[in-house]
Amino acid sequence: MLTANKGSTFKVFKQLVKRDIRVASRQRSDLLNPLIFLIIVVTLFPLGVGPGPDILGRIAPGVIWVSALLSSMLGLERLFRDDFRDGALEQMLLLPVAVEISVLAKILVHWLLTALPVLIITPLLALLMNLPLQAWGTLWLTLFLGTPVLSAAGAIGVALTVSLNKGGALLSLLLLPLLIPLLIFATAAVEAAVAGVSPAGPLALIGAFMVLCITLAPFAVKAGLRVSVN
Amino acid sequence: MAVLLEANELMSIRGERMLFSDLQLSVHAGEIWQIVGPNGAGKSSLLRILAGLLTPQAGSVAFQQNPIAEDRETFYQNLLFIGHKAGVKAELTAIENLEFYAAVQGVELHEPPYEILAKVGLVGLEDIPAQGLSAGQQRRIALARLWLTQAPLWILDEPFTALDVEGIALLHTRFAEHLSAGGAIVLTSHQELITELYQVKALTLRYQH
Amino acid sequence: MWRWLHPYAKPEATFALTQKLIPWFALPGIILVLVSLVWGLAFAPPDYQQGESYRIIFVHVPSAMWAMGFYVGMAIMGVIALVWQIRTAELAILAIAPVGAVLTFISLFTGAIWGQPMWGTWWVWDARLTAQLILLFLYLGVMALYVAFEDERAGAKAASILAIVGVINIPIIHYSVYWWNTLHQKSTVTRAITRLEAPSIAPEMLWPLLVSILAMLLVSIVLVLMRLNNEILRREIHRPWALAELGITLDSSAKAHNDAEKKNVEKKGGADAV
Amino acid sequence: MQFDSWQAFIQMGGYGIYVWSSFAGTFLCFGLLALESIWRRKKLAKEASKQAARAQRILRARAAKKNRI
Repeated sequence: MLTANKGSTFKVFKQLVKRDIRVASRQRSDLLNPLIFLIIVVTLFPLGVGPGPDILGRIAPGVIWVSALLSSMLGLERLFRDDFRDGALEQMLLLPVAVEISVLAKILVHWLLTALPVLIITPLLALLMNLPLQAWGTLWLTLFLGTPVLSAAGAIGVALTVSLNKGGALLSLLLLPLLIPLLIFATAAVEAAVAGVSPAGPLALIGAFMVLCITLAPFAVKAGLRVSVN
Repeated sequence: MAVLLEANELMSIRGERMLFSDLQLSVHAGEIWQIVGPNGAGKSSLLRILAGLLTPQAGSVAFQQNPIAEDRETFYQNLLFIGHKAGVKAELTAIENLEFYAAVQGVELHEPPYEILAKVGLVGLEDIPAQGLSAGQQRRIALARLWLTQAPLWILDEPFTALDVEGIALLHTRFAEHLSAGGAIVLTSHQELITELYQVKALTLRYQH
Repeated sequence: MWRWLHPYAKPEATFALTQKLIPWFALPGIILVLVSLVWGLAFAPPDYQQGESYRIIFVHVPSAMWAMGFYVGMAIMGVIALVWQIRTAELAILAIAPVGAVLTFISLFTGAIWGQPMWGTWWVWDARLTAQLILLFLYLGVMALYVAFEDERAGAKAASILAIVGVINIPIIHYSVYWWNTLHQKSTVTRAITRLEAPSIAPEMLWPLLVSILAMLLVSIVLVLMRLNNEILRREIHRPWALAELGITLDSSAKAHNDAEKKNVEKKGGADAV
Repeated sequence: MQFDSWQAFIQMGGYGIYVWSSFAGTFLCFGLLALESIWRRKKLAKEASKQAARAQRILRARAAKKNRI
């Protein structure tokens, strides 16, 4: 007798995460490129503006965050592109759970794969840019709170452009203006820490922005994916 | 027999071209429907509308009398859709691919599905990444899901492409099994389905200029 | 409640309506433009601090205001296009976006010109100007996404989603940019422009400003309606009514041909089950 | 009237170039938008007439064919 397939929401979430991590672990080079890009861009700044520690320390928060934004644009496409090409995206929309849940799983995996390495090398970036030691913790916190925004908001952009042949440049055009608040709050927090003021205010704002993005983005992503798989 | 899937007054427009309008289809349990028509007539679009991947310009699709747009989760618990693109991850092995689909559909696998993979002719290729396999072999991985699923409704886009004679015969047997168990199938195929195992119903779409 | 709107889901009905509406917006629009020009340029008193240069306000403020307003309008059209799948709303996005982008551009352009005598430089990272610049990027994004799709309706839907996401984000962007501006403010000179728009603005300046705001709205609406009509005609160019609007009179034989073709399509449209 | 002479009106207390250029720029932008709309409409009309001519040709060809038979 045929009966409906029953999959619990949590199980599907877990399976998606497991599969995506497994897939990513077999194409490692792709994964490392944005990270290397980030380090190279941050290295370029001292070469461009001069190695004076005072200048570097002053522009460090902005440079690190702008570089992080740009490098995240490089890796974003992989969020849905391969799945779109091989049909796994379609199958994801046909899973017996709310699409938003699957989207959250994709966002989580993307965060784990792209943001965690950045969080690990943050001290290196701070060191390269001569960021005063008292601001290191705040820089790390802004990245910790801000990178989920990149993954979640990025997912919206990728969902909208994944079916296009040349979606890459368009993706940055769509996303970067939307991410300006994140850049502003994050650099403000680090600058406050450098100045010895409490960065709690801007950090709370980043947190709020993150919560907003994570709760609302899956709905927009779902709508975008439905347009794209047409 | 009970009506599983019912399409009402479907209309689809792609770009500026009307593919079909006022299309009616009711799929009963135990029935297999073949969508016939030339390239560009809208066969794939129709399947995607039936699966809820595409929104029709007019009309609605209901599964067991419930419009699918209202309760997608129940519908997808009962549906197996294999489209043009098979949904097989190239970095994963055949077994890993199948295990994933089994798990998300709530089918318990107690051991690696060697037997099923043997059935679709993938003996010895079970644990190498799918990117090392040919297109036809990758397609077979996707089709192996037919032996894993408990879903009563199957929607299959060109399941016979890239299959050899043996594979086709095997698929026919599986279809017959599914139909006699009270399942239903909607599929597209360029070839006529020649088999004595079951009666095929056809829905013809014409190319519209 | 929505029933009266429903006929306008049909492009033909919308076309007829907008065609009728255009003169009703255009005529008062032109009159108000003339009034605001004469009043604002010649009769309004000079500002006691900025002298005559403040008169740029009569184009700067209206354009900045409606740049934002039209973005919201575009997002509303996006909601209508997504929820009710109304084609005219999809076309409206395509009609509003360029007008809104031009309004944004005007506000940036006049802001820069105003900046030169006031701040001694063409560009200052004033909060208002920065927010407008970001708004321009948002407009460009929506337009770029719309035309990137081969299937125009998919493009319209994608652009709708982006416009809605943008409209949710705009308040946050605005807040963050203003906050950023106060953090980094080194001099009070950038406040000069803002001061004029404070509620304390003299009525002799406020009234012509209000007139110019209304004038720009009317003129912009006329431009949007003209574009909308063009888009409708472009989409419907195969229909007899659109041909008639474009000044093509089908002679009877051609008309018969057209009718025959139409019937053919309808007949063929049905798929028959065997 | 705030100005004593045309000269003063044009000069705008020394700010003439700024005031007039921003007004001129604004009008230019709106003018271009309007012109573009009108031009688009004309192009559409041209396209429509081409299409009508095409339909007529098809019709004539079809009629000729019928007569031959």
